[in-house]
Amino acid sequence: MSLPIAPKPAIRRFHQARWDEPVIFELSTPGERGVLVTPIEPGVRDAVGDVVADLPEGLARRTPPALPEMGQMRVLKHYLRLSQENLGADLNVDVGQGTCTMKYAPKVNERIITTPKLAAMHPLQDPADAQGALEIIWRTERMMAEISGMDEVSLHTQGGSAAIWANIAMIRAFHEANGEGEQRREVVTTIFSHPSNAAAAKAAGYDVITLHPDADGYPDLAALKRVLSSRTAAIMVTNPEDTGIYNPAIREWVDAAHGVGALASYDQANANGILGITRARDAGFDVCHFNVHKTFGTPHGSGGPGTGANAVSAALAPFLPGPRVVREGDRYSVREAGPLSIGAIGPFHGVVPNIVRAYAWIMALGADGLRAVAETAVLNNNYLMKRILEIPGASAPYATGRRRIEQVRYSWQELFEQTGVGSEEIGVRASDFGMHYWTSHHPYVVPQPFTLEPTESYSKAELDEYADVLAEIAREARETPEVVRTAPHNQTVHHTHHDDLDDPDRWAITWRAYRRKYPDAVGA
Amino acid sequence: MSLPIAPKPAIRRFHQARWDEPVIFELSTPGERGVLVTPIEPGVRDAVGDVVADLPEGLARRTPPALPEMGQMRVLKHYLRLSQENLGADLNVDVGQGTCTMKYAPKVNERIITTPKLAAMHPLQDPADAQGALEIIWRTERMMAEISGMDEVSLHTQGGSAAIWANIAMIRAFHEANGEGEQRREVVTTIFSHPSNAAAAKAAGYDVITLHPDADGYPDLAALKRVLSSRTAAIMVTNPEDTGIYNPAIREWVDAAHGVGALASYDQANANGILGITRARDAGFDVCHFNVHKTFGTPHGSGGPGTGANAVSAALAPFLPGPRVVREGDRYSVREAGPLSIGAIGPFHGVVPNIVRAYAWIMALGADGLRAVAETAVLNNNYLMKRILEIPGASAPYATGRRRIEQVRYSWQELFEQTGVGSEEIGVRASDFGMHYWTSHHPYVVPQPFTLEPTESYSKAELDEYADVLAEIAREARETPEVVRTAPHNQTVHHTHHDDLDDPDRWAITWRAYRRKYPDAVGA
Amino acid sequence: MTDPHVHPYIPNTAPEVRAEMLAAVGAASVDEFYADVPDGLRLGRALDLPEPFAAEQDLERHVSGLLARNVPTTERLSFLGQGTYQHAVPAVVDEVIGRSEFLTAYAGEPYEDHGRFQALFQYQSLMGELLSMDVVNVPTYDGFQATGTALAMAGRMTGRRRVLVASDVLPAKLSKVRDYVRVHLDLEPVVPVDGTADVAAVTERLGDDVAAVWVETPSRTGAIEHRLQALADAAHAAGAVLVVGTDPVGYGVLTPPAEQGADIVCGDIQSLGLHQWYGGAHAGFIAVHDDPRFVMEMPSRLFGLATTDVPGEVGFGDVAYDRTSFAHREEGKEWVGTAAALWGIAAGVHLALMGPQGMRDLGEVLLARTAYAQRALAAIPGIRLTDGAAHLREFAIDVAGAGLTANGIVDALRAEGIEPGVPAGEHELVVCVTEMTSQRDIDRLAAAITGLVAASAAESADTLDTVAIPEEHRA
Amino acid sequence: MTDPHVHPYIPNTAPEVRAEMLAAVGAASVDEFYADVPDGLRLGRALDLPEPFAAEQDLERHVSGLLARNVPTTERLSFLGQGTYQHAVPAVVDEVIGRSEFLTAYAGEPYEDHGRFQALFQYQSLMGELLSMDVVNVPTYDGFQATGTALAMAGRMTGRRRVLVASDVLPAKLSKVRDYVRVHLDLEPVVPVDGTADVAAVTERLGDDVAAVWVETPSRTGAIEHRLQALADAAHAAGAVLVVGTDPVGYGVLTPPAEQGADIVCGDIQSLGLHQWYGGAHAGFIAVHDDPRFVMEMPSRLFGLATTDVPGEVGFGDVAYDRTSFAHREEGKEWVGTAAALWGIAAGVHLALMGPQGMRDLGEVLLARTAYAQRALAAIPGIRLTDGAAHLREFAIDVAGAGLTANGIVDALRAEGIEPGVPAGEHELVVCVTEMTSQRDIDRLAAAITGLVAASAAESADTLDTVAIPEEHRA
Ligand SMILES: Cc1ncc(COP(=O)(O)O)c(C=O)c1O
Ligand SMILES: Cc1ncc(COP(=O)(O)O)c(C=O)c1O
Repeated sequence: MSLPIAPKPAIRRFHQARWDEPVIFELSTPGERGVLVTPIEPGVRDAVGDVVADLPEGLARRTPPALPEMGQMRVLKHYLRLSQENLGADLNVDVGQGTCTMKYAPKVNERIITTPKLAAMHPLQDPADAQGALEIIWRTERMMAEISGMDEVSLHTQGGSAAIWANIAMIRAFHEANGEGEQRREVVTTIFSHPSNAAAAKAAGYDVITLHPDADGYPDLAALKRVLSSRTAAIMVTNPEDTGIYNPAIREWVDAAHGVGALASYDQANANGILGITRARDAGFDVCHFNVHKTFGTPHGSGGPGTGANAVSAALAPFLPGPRVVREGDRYSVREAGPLSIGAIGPFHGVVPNIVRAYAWIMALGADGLRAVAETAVLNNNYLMKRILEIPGASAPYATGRRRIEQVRYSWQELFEQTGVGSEEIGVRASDFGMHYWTSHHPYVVPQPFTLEPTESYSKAELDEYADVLAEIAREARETPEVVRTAPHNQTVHHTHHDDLDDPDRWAITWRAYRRKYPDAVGA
Repeated sequence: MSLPIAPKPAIRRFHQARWDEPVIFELSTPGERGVLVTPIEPGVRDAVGDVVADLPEGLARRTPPALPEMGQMRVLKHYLRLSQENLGADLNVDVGQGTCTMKYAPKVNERIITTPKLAAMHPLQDPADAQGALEIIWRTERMMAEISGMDEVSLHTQGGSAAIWANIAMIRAFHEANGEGEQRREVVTTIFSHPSNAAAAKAAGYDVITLHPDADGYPDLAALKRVLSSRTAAIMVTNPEDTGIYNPAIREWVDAAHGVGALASYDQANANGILGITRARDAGFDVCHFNVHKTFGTPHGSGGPGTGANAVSAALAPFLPGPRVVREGDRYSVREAGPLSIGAIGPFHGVVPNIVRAYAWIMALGADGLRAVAETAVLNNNYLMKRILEIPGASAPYATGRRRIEQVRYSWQELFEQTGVGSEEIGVRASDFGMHYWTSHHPYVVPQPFTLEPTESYSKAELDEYADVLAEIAREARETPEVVRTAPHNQTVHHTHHDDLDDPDRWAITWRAYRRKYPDAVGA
Repeated sequence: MTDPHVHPYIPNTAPEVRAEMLAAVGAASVDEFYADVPDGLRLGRALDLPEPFAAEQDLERHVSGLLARNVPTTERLSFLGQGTYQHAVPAVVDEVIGRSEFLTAYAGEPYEDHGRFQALFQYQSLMGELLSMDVVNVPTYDGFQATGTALAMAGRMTGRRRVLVASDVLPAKLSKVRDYVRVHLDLEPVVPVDGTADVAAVTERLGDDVAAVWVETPSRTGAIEHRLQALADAAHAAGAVLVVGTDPVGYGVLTPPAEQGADIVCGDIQSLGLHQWYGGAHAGFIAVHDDPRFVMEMPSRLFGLATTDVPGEVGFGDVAYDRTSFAHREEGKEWVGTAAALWGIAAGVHLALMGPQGMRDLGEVLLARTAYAQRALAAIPGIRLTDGAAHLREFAIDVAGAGLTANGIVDALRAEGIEPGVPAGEHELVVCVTEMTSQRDIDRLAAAITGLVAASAAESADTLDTVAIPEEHRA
Repeated sequence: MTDPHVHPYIPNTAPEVRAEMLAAVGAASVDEFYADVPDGLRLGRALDLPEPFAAEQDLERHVSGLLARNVPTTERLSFLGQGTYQHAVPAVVDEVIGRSEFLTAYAGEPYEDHGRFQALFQYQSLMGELLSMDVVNVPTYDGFQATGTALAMAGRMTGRRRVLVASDVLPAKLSKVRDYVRVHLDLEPVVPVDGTADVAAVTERLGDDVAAVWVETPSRTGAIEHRLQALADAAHAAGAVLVVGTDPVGYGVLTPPAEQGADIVCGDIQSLGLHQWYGGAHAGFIAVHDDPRFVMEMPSRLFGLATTDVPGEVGFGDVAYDRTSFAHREEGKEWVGTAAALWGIAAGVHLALMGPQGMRDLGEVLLARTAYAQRALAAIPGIRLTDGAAHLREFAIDVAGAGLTANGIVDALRAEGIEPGVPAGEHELVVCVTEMTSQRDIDRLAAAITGLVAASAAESADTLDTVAIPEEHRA
């Protein structure tokens, strides 16, 4: 064959890197060192003697920990190989993780934070030495306040679910401060709100009431009114819900809650579709949070650290976690939590590198840019929905014929009925094309669900590629279902057997447990 | 199947990442932007008007360059995908690039240089503002002087071949300064010295005489003496040669050259095996160079920038390139090249980030560490040689039964005679196992050659893995030669047709040339 | 977006594409997509935000300019600890967690995210070796959360409410833990003696309503608990769970709590390869024995080994996923979500680099420098150590005898570029040393405080002069 | 290595492995491997090097401590150019070239190093678009080398010796090029007029012994050559090659030399996405038309497109490898070796990010700021521009009329944290502005120089006072 190069086929011929690396313990060689520790100075040694021998009885470790012994390059190589065996948003068309799709985390923000001026700051340093950090925290809080419409903001939490916990913790403290702590024992949420709302409320001691949508998939106001009472502490809802449907009666929901003396808490973890369009305050909410790692472009770090921005009305402000950054003139300082505060929700000021990234992200976009984010996210979502609904066997239950905001919960029910190939199998097969794919939280209210959320970050060509891949898999499900069922084929590893993972006698959560449970295993 | 996990097979089941990315121009979408340029201030625009319209006739570009238009994340994604389709020393057991094998380039050195304190330095800044950079250059020169035994060092060149050019340029200047420029028109080298010695000498205007080794593969002193004369400008030799054989008569070679008034230039690009053992000065050389990117742990950057360290005797010092860093008391300053200097060999002080990396590398090891580098490199090499020679069909021509220094040029001649599978095919197949493999410089004096150089960086287990892979391919050559011949199978791309590359009518060195030559090609 | 606003982060702001997409979905404008958002809820104006910096170079100059106002510990001499520690971070750690593939990944499956699963399984396993425990979670947010959850687990397992807090705990940690568990558990402090737990008092307070004994080692002031086994025995005798909050940094030399009867070991991994980040790099571990009663109470994800269709391939998956709120909403254990996986990967790389010898050397240098600093400061007239326990990394000094206050020392030494420690009372200063603190650094601190003490002595002598001796009696 | 010395960079220093390997090869000690190194050549002592820092934290502190003595352009106001330029480097560029896979790769085959081949083919192609040329090399060391080689190519192609140097060239570049080609070529300067080439004089000197006309645009002082086509026509009429040395940064707005008759275009790509690195980040490009007479004279590697066994797969390989010294030692063209590939990858990423609009915007902002700076400085009494040509990024001022010297200005302004430019003669100062230099920056420079001029005027008035007026005549 000679030039020119033939056209590429419609679908990318992907294969993920496969290094077949063993578990790191199998790479150990006695005596190798990965990094050396600074030596104890002779002067110190002379002064203190053998500190290990001098430890109180029983405190000196007898057998060294069985960590691997490896040269530095081998450790590096092992982890670089593993990294190639991982998709990040930077590598794939990462629209298949809705409700948690990753947008672009700009590289310039990585460069900005990579400086001792941030990484080598101790949180208890003289505030005079931390004016840059404090000012950025303060400014970011103020910008989040404007974006949410709320009065005060805390950036302390390290994830969306932690922020939801902070929401319910503040609500609990509020009712207690009002003497209604004992009385208000219920929290109302909806089945298409993120499960952490239900779970955090339960962890905070509340009984959880979960509402299902009306026939059209809209949150059911009448159902809400039926369950609200003087026992209600709060409603905790996501909007748009996981279906991508915006609750047009959200103001009425909030009013109804307020009507019984309950508070209204808004999980707007993912506010991509509504930035600059509508705000928590506009619907009357008392408290809300953003996932900074979803809405404000900080990277997701393989599952954290994230950052939650808790925004509250003035009435709730005294309950925010501490310490707080305060501005006096053009100086910034730190104030301990006040008497009503729920106290520390974590160490110090939250995930500071993320706060700086988020600050930079907002400052790269401004008001117009944020609005462009929202408009493009919904445009992308509705475009992708059109492409998906063209695939025979795919549907978008509820709110038929209506637009969605930033994501859609789809269903392969029809395809499943026709072929027996289900959504989870399709998801595994999608990895063969270099794509992530996620079904839904449990329970699967939408049958054979999948949830796509394009955000603003992916180009039309990429959305088309994603849709093409799903169309191809749907075709395979009809024509060559075995290919789907036995997937993956082009992946780092092959079909994995998960039956050991639920059996306490057989699971292996660490290498040492594995070696103990399977003494005859090779390498063990 | 359930736990435990079965033993891994002897050979890693590798597959390189395959993203099937098009050429970047095919990813263009009109209107997308990758990065924005800072705007012209209104005040500037008011003052200067339309600068483009005001350009002299014909100077304003009429049609914009047909660069792709892409969002930032898509550019990033494209290049990250390409990066996964590349092996670096950090990823593979990179012992198959002898004579140019890559050792470990420590990550801490990347962290050290990644600071505006180095990256944002302009070379013409006030030397008072550049004391750190100047001191590191000065110290590195001094350390290289000690390591080579020579008197003065320049770190200006950006590669080993550039350093060889600097060597011959200095030699030429030296003879000219002595009035012998016209007379000395010949340079002598050996066939197992790096080809850049011959090529640079030719480029400098010399006739090149290339000597072959004696029957045992040792450099042939008698042959040298036969060609030396008053026309000889220099001998330019590598030692140990590409075969890994150290010339035991190297002192006699140098003396013989000196005997006819010629200079002796030592290509010790790769001094891995002899650091702290023996030095250029000890054998009487006038000039030598190190490849800092081979011997001193700087990364190879996909083919540069490297750094050459040219080290010379006092007699040659006046000919070193300029400018020079000089120390006065504890201050460092810059002195322009003197009258005998060959002048600038490149801009300013050379590849400064590499100089800092090399400084850090030496300072991490010290004299004992450098000696450990050498001893371990030769131990690794002789160990690997043992493993390779156990493979039926492999041999190490010359110096039979003797040890080698840091590398060996092997031969598959026997295997080739038995199977018809040659070294280049084996090299392609090696990539299926995640390994680089290099044959030899041309001409192939050793038939069906391959050259391995383990350096000090790879563990015994890794050397074993490399040997196991070659043994496996040798087995395949006998048992399933088609597998080798049609390789690669587990690679980013498949067997590639290189016939267009030598035909001016068909080659395509840029995308625009491709589109012009193949107007019907898709994407073109 | 009234005006076309093409932004590098938002490819489909390119006008042609935008128009094409609108046409494809049959929408006249983006506004149609917001049909469900009532007019009354629309903001109806632009957000009031600062002017942005669209050009990367301008953005960088702005934010870096703000950060340039920070003066980090690399430019100060810092003895600050109390939750965040200045340890050496090997460059390889940063390299690995800076890889796009790890940094920007989220929640893929064990196929396309095999690397993440393996890296986190290895983190669990490496921590398991360090702690001598068979089960370690994918990290939760921080050591505060880990401790709150560990106690909540004990509460659920025992169905009891009382928790005996046997050690001195960081106030912020106590605040978080208390608020976290207060619906389910009551925390009762049992005042320590000479820095460590009062075993007798704890034993006395134990009863069949005690869910857990909570020990912190090192304690708030760095004291190492040396009677864990006795505490464990007492707790177990009462049917209570021994929860040990700890910093894993010392277990290259120290006996891990699991070998002295701990049931749940928890804490923070910031010391294992994470920079200080102004307190912004914490992650919590919870370790238990391989006992399903404990494991099934853990809310975090747990990655486990699995086989695949291909012999010898190492596969992974979620262990006992049904525990989680992902699977069962409020019926799961607490909740799970985005936590601190990247820091877990970092800690794993760090432990792999350190190896047994590195962790041993580190532990030893920490013990030695701590002891050295204790001696150096206690040698200053009027300054004494607050307890006689063995200490790791932190210890408290009482400066009352020198006529100084903790805040006074801090204020005075900050002027010299030294952060001498964290005040924990009028006269108590908690001083922290790590492997980054050299002998010279400690000597400098001691000299600076000695100078203060001398100055204060001189001053009080003066004061004595002027105050105690009436004018008429003076020479 | 008399003592066991286990180093993290050298795994097989681990004593057990070392012993095992020695045993495997049947050697009693490492010394056996050096049998061929005569005793007389053995160093026989340890190298005399400074004490190393084996612990990474100590190494980092040491080297970073040295670097901390640098005061970079981010902390100064810099108008320095003359070969190295302060341009914005998008973070994505650094991310890509920082990837281990690219950073540590060397010379793999088009299979396992497919990514490198594609990235460099794309670099060639992107440069080709910018320059309107069909062939671009994998970068050589720097613009100096590229120019030397370009002229050498012209010499080989024409078999002639004379080269007319029609522009003002940086002295260091001239030094390198002259030494590089002097065996084969003689460089003859033809003095420019008002900043650009004297076309008439060049034409007059042309003859059938002229191998090449060498034009630099922008010139040493940033002047843009505006009669390239006339020079090309004249050169071609004489059978000579037109070699244009240039900085590609302006070709978003400027007509590329290839469209005005250039045969070989060459220069440096430091301006395309590389940091300044104290002058340590240069790479040279050589571009020609797709004419084998030219292509076959190029010494560098050239990557070309190729098909594979699989339709639609994009393959790569070396074009005309037989040209190279790798293939034919001294019979190849000059030589090839490790050059500057990584910087080429960087420049490719940079051009892809910039796109046509970015390069246009950049060119425009450079022209505008240059013009603004010219006006601002020329408006200062006694200061004038040295020529009337259009300038890109750099221009020279003559400060004689203000009674100042170039060095005097530099010394005075450095004290204020300003690097005002590079002296190029007693009274000539070459000033450089880029997109990193804001209007405010330029105004600050102008104000500072205005201040100097005023001071000097005042001083010379003073001097006039003190010198011209004899003591006895003064009031
Ligand atoms: C709507 C919503 N709420 C809450 C969460 C939980 O956030 P996190 O994963 O940060 O805990 C998510 C993301 O998963 C979400 O999409
Ligand atoms: C012995 C020897 N000399 C010279 C060179 C050329 O060095 P470079 O590739 O840096 O030009 C090499 C490496 O290829 C080499 O091994």
